[in-house]
Amino acid sequence: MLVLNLIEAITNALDVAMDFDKSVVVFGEDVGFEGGVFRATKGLQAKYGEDRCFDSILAESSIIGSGIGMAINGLKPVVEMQFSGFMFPGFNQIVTHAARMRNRSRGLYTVPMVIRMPYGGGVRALEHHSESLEVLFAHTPGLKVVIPSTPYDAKGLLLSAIMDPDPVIFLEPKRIYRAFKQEVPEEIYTIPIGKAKVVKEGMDLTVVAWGAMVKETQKAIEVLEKEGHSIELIDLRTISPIDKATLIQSVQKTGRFAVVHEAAKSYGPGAELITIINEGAFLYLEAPPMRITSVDTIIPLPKGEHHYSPNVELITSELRQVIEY
Amino acid sequence: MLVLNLIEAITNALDVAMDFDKSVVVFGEDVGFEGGVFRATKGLQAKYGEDRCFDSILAESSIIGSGIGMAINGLKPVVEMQFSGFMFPGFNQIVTHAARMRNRSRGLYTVPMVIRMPYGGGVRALEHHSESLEVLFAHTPGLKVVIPSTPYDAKGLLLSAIMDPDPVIFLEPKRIYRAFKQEVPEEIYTIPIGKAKVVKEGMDLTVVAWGAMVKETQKAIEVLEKEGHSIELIDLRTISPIDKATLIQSVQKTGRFAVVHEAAKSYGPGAELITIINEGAFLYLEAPPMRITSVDTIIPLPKGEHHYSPNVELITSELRQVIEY
Amino acid sequence: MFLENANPLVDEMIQILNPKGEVVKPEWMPELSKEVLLKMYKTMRLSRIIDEKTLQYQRQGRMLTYAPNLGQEATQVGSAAAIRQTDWVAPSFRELGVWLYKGAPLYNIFLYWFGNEMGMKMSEDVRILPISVPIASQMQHATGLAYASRLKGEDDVAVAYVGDGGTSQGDFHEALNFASVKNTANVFIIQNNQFAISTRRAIQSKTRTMAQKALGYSMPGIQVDGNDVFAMYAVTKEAVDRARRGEGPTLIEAYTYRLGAHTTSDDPTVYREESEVEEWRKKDPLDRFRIYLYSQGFWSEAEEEAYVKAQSEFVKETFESVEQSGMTPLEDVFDYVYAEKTPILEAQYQERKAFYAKEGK
Amino acid sequence: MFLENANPLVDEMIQILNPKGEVVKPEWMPELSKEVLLKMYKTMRLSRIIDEKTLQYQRQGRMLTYAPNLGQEATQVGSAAAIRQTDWVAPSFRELGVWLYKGAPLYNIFLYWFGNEMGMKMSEDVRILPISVPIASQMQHATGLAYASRLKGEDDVAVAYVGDGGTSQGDFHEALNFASVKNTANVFIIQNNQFAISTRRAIQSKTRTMAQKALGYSMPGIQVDGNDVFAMYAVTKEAVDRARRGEGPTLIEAYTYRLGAHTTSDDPTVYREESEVEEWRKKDPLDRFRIYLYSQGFWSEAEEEAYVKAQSEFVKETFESVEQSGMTPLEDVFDYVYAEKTPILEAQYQERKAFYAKEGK
Ligand SMILES: Cc1ncc(C[n+]2csc(CCOP(=O)(O)OP(=O)(O)O)c2C)c(N)n1
Ligand SMILES: Cc1ncc(C[n+]2csc(CCOP(=O)(O)OP(=O)(O)O)c2C)c(N)n1
Ligand SMILES: [Mg+2]
Ligand SMILES: [Mg+2]
Repeated sequence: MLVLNLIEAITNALDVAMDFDKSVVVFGEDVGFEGGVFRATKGLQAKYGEDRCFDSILAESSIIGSGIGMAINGLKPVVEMQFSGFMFPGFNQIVTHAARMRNRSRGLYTVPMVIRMPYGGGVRALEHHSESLEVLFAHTPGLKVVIPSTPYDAKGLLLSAIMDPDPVIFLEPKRIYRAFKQEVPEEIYTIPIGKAKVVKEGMDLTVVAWGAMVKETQKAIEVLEKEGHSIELIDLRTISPIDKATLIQSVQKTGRFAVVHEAAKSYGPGAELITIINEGAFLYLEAPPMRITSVDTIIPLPKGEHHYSPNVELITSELRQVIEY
Repeated sequence: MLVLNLIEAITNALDVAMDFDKSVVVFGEDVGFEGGVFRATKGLQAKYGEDRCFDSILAESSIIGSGIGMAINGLKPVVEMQFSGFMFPGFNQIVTHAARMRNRSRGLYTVPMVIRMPYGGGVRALEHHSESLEVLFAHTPGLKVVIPSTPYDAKGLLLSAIMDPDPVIFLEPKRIYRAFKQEVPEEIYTIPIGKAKVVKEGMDLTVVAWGAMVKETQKAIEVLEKEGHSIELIDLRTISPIDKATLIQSVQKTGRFAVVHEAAKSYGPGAELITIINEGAFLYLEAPPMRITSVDTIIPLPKGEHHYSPNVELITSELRQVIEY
Repeated sequence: MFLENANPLVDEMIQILNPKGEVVKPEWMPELSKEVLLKMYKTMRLSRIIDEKTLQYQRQGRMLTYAPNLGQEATQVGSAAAIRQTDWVAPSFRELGVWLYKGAPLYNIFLYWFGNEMGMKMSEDVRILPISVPIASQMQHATGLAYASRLKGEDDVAVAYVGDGGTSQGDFHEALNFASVKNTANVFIIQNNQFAISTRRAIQSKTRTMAQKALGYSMPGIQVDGNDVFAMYAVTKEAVDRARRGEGPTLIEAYTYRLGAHTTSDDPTVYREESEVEEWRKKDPLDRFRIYLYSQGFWSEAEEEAYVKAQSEFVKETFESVEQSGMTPLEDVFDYVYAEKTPILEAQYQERKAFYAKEGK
Repeated sequence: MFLENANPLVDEMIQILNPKGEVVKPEWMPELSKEVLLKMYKTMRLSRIIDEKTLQYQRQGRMLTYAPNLGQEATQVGSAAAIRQTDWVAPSFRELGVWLYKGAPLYNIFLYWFGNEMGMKMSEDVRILPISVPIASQMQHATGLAYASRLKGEDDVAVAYVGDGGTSQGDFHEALNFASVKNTANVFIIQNNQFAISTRRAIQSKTRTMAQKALGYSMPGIQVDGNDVFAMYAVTKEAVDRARRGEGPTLIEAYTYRLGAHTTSDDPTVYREESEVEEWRKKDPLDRFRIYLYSQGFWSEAEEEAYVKAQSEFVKETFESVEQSGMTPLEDVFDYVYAEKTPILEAQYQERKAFYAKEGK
């Protein structure tokens, strides 16, 4: 067993994947020689050579677009967007090609490719370094969207993503890249895409979160459980396709639902989950489902960032309202 | 009074705006000499000159990006994306700049710009010509998103958009560009952005639609009203910011809610509306709110397109379920 | 021969066969067997027949949108003949000649334009990516295709086609730069047909040639008479061989003209004079090739007549069978979004199916 | 003088003042008053002090991310001095010298890097767009700024800065093409500081110069010693004047070196040798300018010392007052998304406010 933090678990997943499968190639801005600005690809160029791990030109559309060509021609590209806020120049390639090549060619050509992006706030960064854009991908048919919240899950999910026959958007909560360590097996293992994880069971309320919000939500739940409430926490892990069954079963048991996310509120991911609950467990609902989210503003620079996304106090206060409704 | 179809109403709005305000400039691919592939800008170059109405280079990022510069420097660009499915190369400029310049400069520089795009399906077109991408814009703080469903509204809303101090995404339901004519005043008038329209009142069910779905929904409602049901139809008109008040009031009256849209279902616009109803009228709900939408597939080419988006029969059948719940 | 010292800032465009069907540069004339010459000519002729027929079907209301290639046959077939069967092609949407030459069944091509994705599913051996509508985006795929070939130890070249309009897109720039930096086995062919829908070539770029854009990537760039099938063949062949030897990418500008409409939904009379089109008809790529073949005794009027007749019949029959092919079944819409339907897609599929059943459809 | 016959494929880069502080091309020496020369020098010197101080603050944990300009002062100030106050600048994020020269208050600049958007709100007269982080995207804005100026009958020029890394983006290509086609009054300045974070210049492009990319747009392109403030001034001046006269855009490559880290969060020792940096320190733009000024009797060691002392104090005080500026108030987060808060934003604002009130914050 290794003991790794989340970013180390990702490096390790890339390492074992490159070792196991010669068709895996890894590239992106600063990904080669220096090993990426977060060091996710550290050591890979030295170990696997410049052909399989390299610095791309500074052009996201080229990174994704050339990756699509490689994937069609037998490679498994795992590319990095330096920050998710910089994926926009490559968005055309993601939506109009990566997501559609299989359908367009009726299965003749496919794009087994992973697009890794650090995402989310909380790191006191410059503009465009804190985006939570999961909806843009999750609303696009043809893509899968995965977000791990622990080192163990990060490795298992990334390996699943690499083995997946379709393009996977792999969003990494950079705020918790180095937040904590966990035992992680040395060898290859996978965690299925499309399966949520019940982090803890509970009877009075179902709360769904993912990425960095899982830990915040856990802390809020601890406060509330001390007050005598029993709360079920689900780590969604896969944003698309959603594990409907797990969510609905949970709400059928608890009768109450809340979702916590960093993305903007309006037309955000929480709306989809609440709608799914409406569709699958309406008669079980004892209180209006609630979303605890960032506000619909531009993500503030560091001196204002604390106003933006949910923190433990806000989550606690809001969850209490659902429980006490 | 003029009697115009929707596309003519748009041409007319552009004409009166250019006539009234010398700072309005209109450009995009094929927009100048030929007047656009849908002829939305027909005659404007001849009337206002090549400087104010011109063919852009074939580059959406340039169209939006240069438009941003023009807007900052005192012009009011009204640019065209030939089809909404081709806006992706310009999406970076929309999200990272148009939507943010005001906030980034704390009001020093602003982007009063309109980005017009024909959107939606039903015209038996090639790939990428039928997209409904309203969520991608509506989930982006800093943008307004408007969709007219009648010639009268098209002119009034477009003029509002042109006068708006912020960037407006103006999505035109191309399927009904020439579907019907309506009386349209010759002069300048505006319809406020952010206000939904109650197309017809009713007591048993609230249905929200926009764009080309309004007419389809109307037809479904006619069928159901003949069966004795009383249905309220709301044309949302502005996708962002949403007119929450009108929606909630209506559902507080009817107790039932459905939304009809062309966009893909998962993480689609319907989810936001249903969530708003949950937040504002939960206790009034007598049935689970329903969304009647396209499926989560790639939009099929013409021979399969009928499987994709809601039609009158499907809407009728689904609405009946909400009523009879 | 052409590429080493090419200077697209000043060079005349490469021409071997002039509009009268005369070989004006015998020293450049590629060595092509009669068999290959006839395959090239027949493909061009077939392409022309298809374009004429589809126009007719369109007028009869039997056709959806279709992008004719009229006038660009030499650009397409001349270049296609210079690439190996295992070489990759990343096309735009106006490359009928390339598809046909590389062995795509006409049935599939028609099926696609008829609005059925199944048309793009053909033998892997054709090695052409599906039609790519987002302008210039396919060029990026070509770089990745070539990169992968090299990594796998294969010497396949990847050829991308793009229009004159497409040169304005950022993807054009990025793909050329990637290929240059990574020295990938790519050939980029600009079909400069003078128009992007209604927008003239001069509006896309102020440069003398489109080929000179290669200078921004230290890559050979060359302008070729795109209506001259031999020039297109010879230059593409040199570029492809060069790429295959690992000597890097090339940018070729094929100078040609779109004689037809942009697509069947376009009316070119709105933006250009018939007289301009007339001038270009005199440079028809097909006419000059046929004159040459006649002059060599490789082809005769009788053969021409018989071929046109037979192929017209073939095109007609193929189109009619596509017309009979019916609508896309519901499952096709759901089956290819992912390798396996997600539970949500499965549920949506079942819902639609149940709805059809209820409605008796 | 420089631009008409410039050939970036072969020309040596333009240099007037060599690293020893000698004027090697007196015939090119721009005529600049002592006053202007001193303004230029002082701005460069101040920029250097700021970079040194911020490094210190960063080590003390008092600074967030900041992008130092160390080594690039001549590129920035030389070009900025050549543009008129009413001319527009579309910057990237590493143009401190330009901001200072055009009159941006240091307080604002610090406030911005300190994580408060309010820093970017300054007098309109500065005429610099806010810092633009998405690489190369700002170049597109410059084209629109210039287009609008002309339409309004104004003769302001718009200058855009971009990095060597930025030349790889599609936006770089599109902006140059727009400017070329529309003949807008633009000057594009590539700050080629040899790195895009850890990625070397050679990885971005195989071309001999970055300036030669201009050939793809039939626009003058020229490589300049970016550590030579006079060369930067003279070439930029010619380009700006030319643009102002309506003769079109220019691409300038300033050949320089980033002596410092990419940003305060970057550790350049991971990807480059100290010896390489040492070599470039010998070409320091500030040293050679100072030697020149001394030699002309325009500036003395005593003046230097006094200036550095006073400005160090000024920088310190300014930074400390920024440190006192506190957090961004809640309303600022909501007030600038739109001209007027939407009802949804108003409600969200009230909710957050109520929450703070409840929590006693
Ligand atoms: C990104 C994008 N923008 C716009 C369009 C719409 N469109 C289709 S073809 C075309 C013109 C293409 O011109 P060119 O590249 O010269 O190719 P040609 O049609 O002449 O073969 C345009 C603008 C598109 N397909 N993709
Ligand atoms: C679209 C985009 N992709 C990635 C980044 C992350 N990033 C910030 S600076 C930088 C390198 C820029 O290099 P260069 O253009 O040479 O400018 P320099 O930093 O040298 O001034 C990168 C990749 C970004 N800001 N924007
Ligand atoms: Mg063309
Ligand atoms: Mg650089």
